[in-house]
Amino acid sequence: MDFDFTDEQNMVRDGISRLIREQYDWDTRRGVIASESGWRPELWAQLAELGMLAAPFSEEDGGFGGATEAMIIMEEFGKGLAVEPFIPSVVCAGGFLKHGGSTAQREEYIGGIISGEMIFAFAYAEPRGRYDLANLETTAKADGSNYVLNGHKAVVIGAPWATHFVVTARTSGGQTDKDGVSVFIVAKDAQGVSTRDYATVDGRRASEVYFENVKLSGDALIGEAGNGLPLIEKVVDEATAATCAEAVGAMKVTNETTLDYSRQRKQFGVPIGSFQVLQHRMADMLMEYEQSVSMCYLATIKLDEDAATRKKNVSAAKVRIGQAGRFIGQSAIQTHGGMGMTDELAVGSYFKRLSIIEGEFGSVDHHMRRHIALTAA
Amino acid sequence: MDFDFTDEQNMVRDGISRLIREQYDWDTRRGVIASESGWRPELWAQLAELGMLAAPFSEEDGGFGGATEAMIIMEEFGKGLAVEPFIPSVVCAGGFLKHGGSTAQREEYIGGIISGEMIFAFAYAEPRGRYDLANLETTAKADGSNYVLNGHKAVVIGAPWATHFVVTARTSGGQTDKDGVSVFIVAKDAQGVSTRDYATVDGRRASEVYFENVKLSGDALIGEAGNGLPLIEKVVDEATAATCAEAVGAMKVTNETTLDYSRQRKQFGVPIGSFQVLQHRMADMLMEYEQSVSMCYLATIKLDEDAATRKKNVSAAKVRIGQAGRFIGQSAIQTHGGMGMTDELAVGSYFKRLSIIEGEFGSVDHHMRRHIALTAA
Amino acid sequence: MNLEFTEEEKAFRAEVREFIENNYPQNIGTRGVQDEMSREDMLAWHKILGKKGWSVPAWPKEYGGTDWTPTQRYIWSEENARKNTVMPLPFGVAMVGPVIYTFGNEEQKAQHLPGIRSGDVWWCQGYSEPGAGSDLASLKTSAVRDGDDYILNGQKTWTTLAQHADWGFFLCRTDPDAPKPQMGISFILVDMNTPGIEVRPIKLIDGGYEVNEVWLTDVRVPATNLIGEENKGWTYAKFLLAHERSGIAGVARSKRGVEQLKEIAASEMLDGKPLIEDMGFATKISQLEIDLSALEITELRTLAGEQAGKGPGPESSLLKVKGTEIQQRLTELTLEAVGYYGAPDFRSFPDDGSNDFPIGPDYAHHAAPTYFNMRKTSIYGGSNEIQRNIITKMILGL
Amino acid sequence: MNLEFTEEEKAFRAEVREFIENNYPQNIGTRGVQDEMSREDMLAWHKILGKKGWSVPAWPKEYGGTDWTPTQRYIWSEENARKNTVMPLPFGVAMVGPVIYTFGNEEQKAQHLPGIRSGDVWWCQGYSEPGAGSDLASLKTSAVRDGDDYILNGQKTWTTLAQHADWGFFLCRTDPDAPKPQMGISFILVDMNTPGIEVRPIKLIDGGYEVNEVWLTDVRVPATNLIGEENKGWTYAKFLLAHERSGIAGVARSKRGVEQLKEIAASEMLDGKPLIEDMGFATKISQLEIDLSALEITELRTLAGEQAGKGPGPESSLLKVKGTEIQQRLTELTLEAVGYYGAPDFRSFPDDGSNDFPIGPDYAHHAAPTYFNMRKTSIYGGSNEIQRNIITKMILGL
Repeated sequence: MDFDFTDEQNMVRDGISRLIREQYDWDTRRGVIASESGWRPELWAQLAELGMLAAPFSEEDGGFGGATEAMIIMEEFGKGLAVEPFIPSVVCAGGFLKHGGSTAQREEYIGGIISGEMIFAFAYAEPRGRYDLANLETTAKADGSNYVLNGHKAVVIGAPWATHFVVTARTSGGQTDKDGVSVFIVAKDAQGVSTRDYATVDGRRASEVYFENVKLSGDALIGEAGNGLPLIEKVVDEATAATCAEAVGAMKVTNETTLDYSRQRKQFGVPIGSFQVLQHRMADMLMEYEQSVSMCYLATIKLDEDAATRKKNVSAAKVRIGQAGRFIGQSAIQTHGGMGMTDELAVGSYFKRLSIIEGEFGSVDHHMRRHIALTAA
Repeated sequence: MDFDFTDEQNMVRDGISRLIREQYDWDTRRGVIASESGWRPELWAQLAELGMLAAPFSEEDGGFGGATEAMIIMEEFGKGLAVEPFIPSVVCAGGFLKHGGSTAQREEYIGGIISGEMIFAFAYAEPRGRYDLANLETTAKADGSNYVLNGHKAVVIGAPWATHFVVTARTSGGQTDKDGVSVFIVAKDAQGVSTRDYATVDGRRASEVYFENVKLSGDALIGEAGNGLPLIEKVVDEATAATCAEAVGAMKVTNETTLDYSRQRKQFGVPIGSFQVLQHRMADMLMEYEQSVSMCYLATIKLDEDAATRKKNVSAAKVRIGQAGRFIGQSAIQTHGGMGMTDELAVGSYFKRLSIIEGEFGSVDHHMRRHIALTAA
Repeated sequence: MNLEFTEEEKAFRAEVREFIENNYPQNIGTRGVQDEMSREDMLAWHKILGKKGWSVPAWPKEYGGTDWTPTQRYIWSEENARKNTVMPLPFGVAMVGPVIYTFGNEEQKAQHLPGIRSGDVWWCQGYSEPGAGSDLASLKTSAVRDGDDYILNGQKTWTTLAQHADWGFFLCRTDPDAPKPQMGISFILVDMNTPGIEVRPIKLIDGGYEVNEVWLTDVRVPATNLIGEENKGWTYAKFLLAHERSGIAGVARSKRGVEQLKEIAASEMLDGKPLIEDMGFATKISQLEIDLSALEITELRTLAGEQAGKGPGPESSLLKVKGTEIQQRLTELTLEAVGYYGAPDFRSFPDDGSNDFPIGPDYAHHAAPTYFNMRKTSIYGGSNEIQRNIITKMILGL
Repeated sequence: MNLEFTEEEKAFRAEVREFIENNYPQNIGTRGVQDEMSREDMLAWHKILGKKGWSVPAWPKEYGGTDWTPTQRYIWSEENARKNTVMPLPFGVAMVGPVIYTFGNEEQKAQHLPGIRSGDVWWCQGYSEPGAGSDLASLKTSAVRDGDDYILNGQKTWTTLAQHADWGFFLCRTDPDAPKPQMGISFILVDMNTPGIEVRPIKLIDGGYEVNEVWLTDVRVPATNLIGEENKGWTYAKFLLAHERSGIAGVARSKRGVEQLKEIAASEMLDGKPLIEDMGFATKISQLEIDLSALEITELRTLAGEQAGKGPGPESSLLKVKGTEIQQRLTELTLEAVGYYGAPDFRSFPDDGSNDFPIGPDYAHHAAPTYFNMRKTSIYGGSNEIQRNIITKMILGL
């Protein structure tokens, strides 16, 4: 039993940390998210160059790590609120290819992901599906050995920057059946794909993605037709754990910022940090953070165990981190007072990102229900 | 719209308040609850003499008031943690007679309740029934115009002091049917009635009550056979509102005690009340109290409206007051520190009473469920 | 003890309901994100009420008030909340107005009260300064007497909607040597078109520009704009803060908010059933309704006490704290209810004239910005920490 | 990073599990309400462990410790919690023992350590005084040197289970003129049979007598009972307090507690189904399990850091605060689960030898007293407010 990282993992952390510190400071980020494109393709290229986009892949796929590396990278992303699509492209699409891709698919796509030339977005949520991964109105109808894809995917994060999508669709069964779900790779420039792009309130970019009679060859199918749900659940759990790590990174900086502010900011002639009520709130923020770190580790460590253990621990982490993120974000704003409400200070952006993370890959309530289902006597 | 009390109501409050202040001080109460009998029959006689046991009855029944008077009296009971059975005898049994009793029954029993010569306990809860008033294993089988009563009633408050019981029993239908529930008056000395008496953790007395082939005449039935549930619900709502008032009285004293203690008790050379964290907790205690007063008023005012309105507001009050009572009780102990843990100070007894009130006539969860059922769109 | 409204009060409710029904302008919609509304839209209802004589109900009759009882004023706010009307902003009606008719001279009353009543003049509040926050008395903006004028220099901040303002009321330091920070402050009315005033909008975390910095550089203001006595401004400011808190519980608006939340939760689906039927979410809504019930009765008790002439206790702080907690909770639950569609930023939606492909339901668009924006409510108007300090001071007396 | 136990650790777990299975005395039951257990029952397991050499695992090997790693000690506490054993009380094993072997002289070690190990000598802690509470350094009990003795006078309180104690360790003021309250305090061992000591049990709100007042009147104690240097007692006391907090999270016991709660919630019925199937109650249990998971990993991280030689940070305060919150929450939910049968006071049950008519299920009898009793956990050992002060001091550094 240990919580140490390998030398290689520490190098990953140092590399990302330096990159974000040096090239992704607060003003830079503000400029980036206000820019036309909304992200930093050149940073993505640097990440690729440093090998970071290969980190969660096994050696045979051209990488050198796994979930722990993804955790480390996303924790650093969270500290800098980097908006680049590591989770959609590397964790999600990479995860589908790792766990479900054929040799041909892995050869065709993993290299592109690692080199940064291909960027994937993960089109799974639907306007009326909430957090139910099997509740799909998007259909892929078999047409010989090919498929025809129709549907509308909601709030596809990173879609404006993507070259490809991983798309979940129903190949058989009723709208919420567990069976009949399949996973496809779709090129963004395929005939019949259209998007409406927008920014998100936490500084990222996303799209509504529409598929209208998009023709897919049988090669586009990842894994087994109609049996995609277990694979989707596994990948989404990995993405959820990575999102937890991002939250943990964001909480760390939020707490530090709040401590700093409360030391410097004076009211009634003394630093506001000398008021006991604010002190205890900051002690609570620290405790929430430490519990979140623990749950993030736990979820990451359990990702490769059996599905029930994995789901239980990922849901436990998402519940706890969702609650902690809300408490920390709100407390940070409150402690910053009026200044916390302005776009000028970084703390507001951390609060906003934590607020949106709370609902990503399932809300606290969603994961609580899943936890209950898995632990009821 | 007003929240004023009539002159007569103010006189009731003054009378009870003086009686409890003068004759029910802390040391007296401690002696009373440790005594063989566990209560003060002589106080009961005084209450009767002052007309207080008549307060919730209408003039035609020999009284002069209603639910507001019961609220006032129980609020004062709560301030002194008086253990005497006002709710079981006057509010519950009185309520059944008022709302469901025949002229003969009212004549036979209400005078006895008002004079204090008859004391009722309300035997409704059962070992496996939780808070469901219709979940009854106790049966009353019709035998011509008579009934034969069998069953076991749980935690019957005030039973050791009672001369009579009001008993709920099933006269037809399945164990949890809404129909088939009936209400009876049973003399404690009737053949086949036995009890196991004990104290409760909050200083009262109660019994497990067993009925073994107890023969009841048709006159023992209150209201209509098999249609007793609406009457029971109404009376239990009145008792719940009165219990809310008791809680409000107990909270008031708990808060005052805590404020006093925090002014006097010094640590690190200053009164502990000068620590901001304790100050804000006491501000929260005040706010919880004020919200509880409001909900107690609201529930009491709505008791005579239609059943849905009455239930919704009584449940809302019990939820809010249950939550407030827990917060106030726990906060008071915490603020008192080690001294709060001792039987020596009164605050522990207030905390214990508030803890038990939380589950009386339905827990927070129970009333939340009822509130949801009544307000769902 | 009763909660019934009298026949007169019921008739009054019917009257105002009918008036709102018949006169509320259809085209201005409802108050959404303030900086997205035009000045005209924000003033439209105010002007109509001004003509009707209902724009300043709480004022004394002689200054154009209505003589309504507190209960009537409560009914009035309930009926407006029902229709989600854009009510007159408080800066003139509830803040500087009462200061002017209480402490101002006849000329000031004649000059300013009519414009406040009619809605023709937009007021803003120059109180807060950078770095002061809850410690209002530490303000630094100076007003130096120069002949018949004051020369104002300094910086104000959090000045709500000053971008539209015609006039502002400013707290300025007129005696820098006063022994206590509360002394030596004066209350001065300022024409916002005076040279030397620069209004710089502040971008808030919801993406909007609701508040401003106001920079004052050698702003020359006639000394006749001083309210009351020089160096007594703190007295008037405290008077105003007490006025500001009335109605801050926002019960009527929150009731409307709960209804809207329930509508959303009835539309959103979870496992094939409306979200509102999920016991977890239903419990949160019930808790909110119960808390709001408690707050409503507490406000009514406070109103009744006021009507009976009882002085204010810690109730106003309680109403502020609990009222804002409920308002914030409402926005939390709304954001939870809308799920993934809480994330899209409506300010960035493609302006391609296409309504065929909506980006989530309309009710989702403001969920996140409103959640973000409403964090302010526990900060402004005396932060909730300050309110708890006030309560403790009253009940503990240490 | 991994949570796997090594093969050695797994073997160790098997060994201790088997030992407990084979050696834990059947007749003493489980730790319920402490003052209802006999001295013999409370010491039984301690004595068995003493013979096995496992009674003081955390001590250095030379004093009879086991040389177990922190992970092994964690496994040890987990296995004991599984069987709900009555573990050795901390006063000798975890408190005065480490003080004696760290600061005591050879005679003191020889005299006291064997009895602590074997469980033959029962120790109590004379720290707190009436009116001092969390402000421990303000203590007044005096020890005045008189020839080869100290004469002790004063009053201690909250002395846990002193009614059974053979020896006590007392903090006494030896220099009343010391410039700071922390100075001038000495750490003295006292034979509880010395004339002048009176132990008066304090009745607590749960109805039991777990703690005592200890009155000291001209108690003559040999000066050789002084630990370390005179007037340096505060140093030893602080050392002890740091030791006291280890294991205070109580994770293993709380895990067992959650299992018991789930058993109760599976027995209790709500609307014809087990209470545990109610989404509301199930949510509370899941929340508790999740919080306990987080606490467990945080404790394991702390252990791992300790094993790697990292100094203690705010973790020990965190473990105390969160551990006690969970312990208290467990008792709240248990009381909720048992419904009406939380009210009967088991101490008053008629002693009529009748088991035919039980007063509710057995598991309900201790629900309320345990709930009441456990309120102490956020008060003692440095109240949770004090712990938050400590955390802030560390992270804020103001």
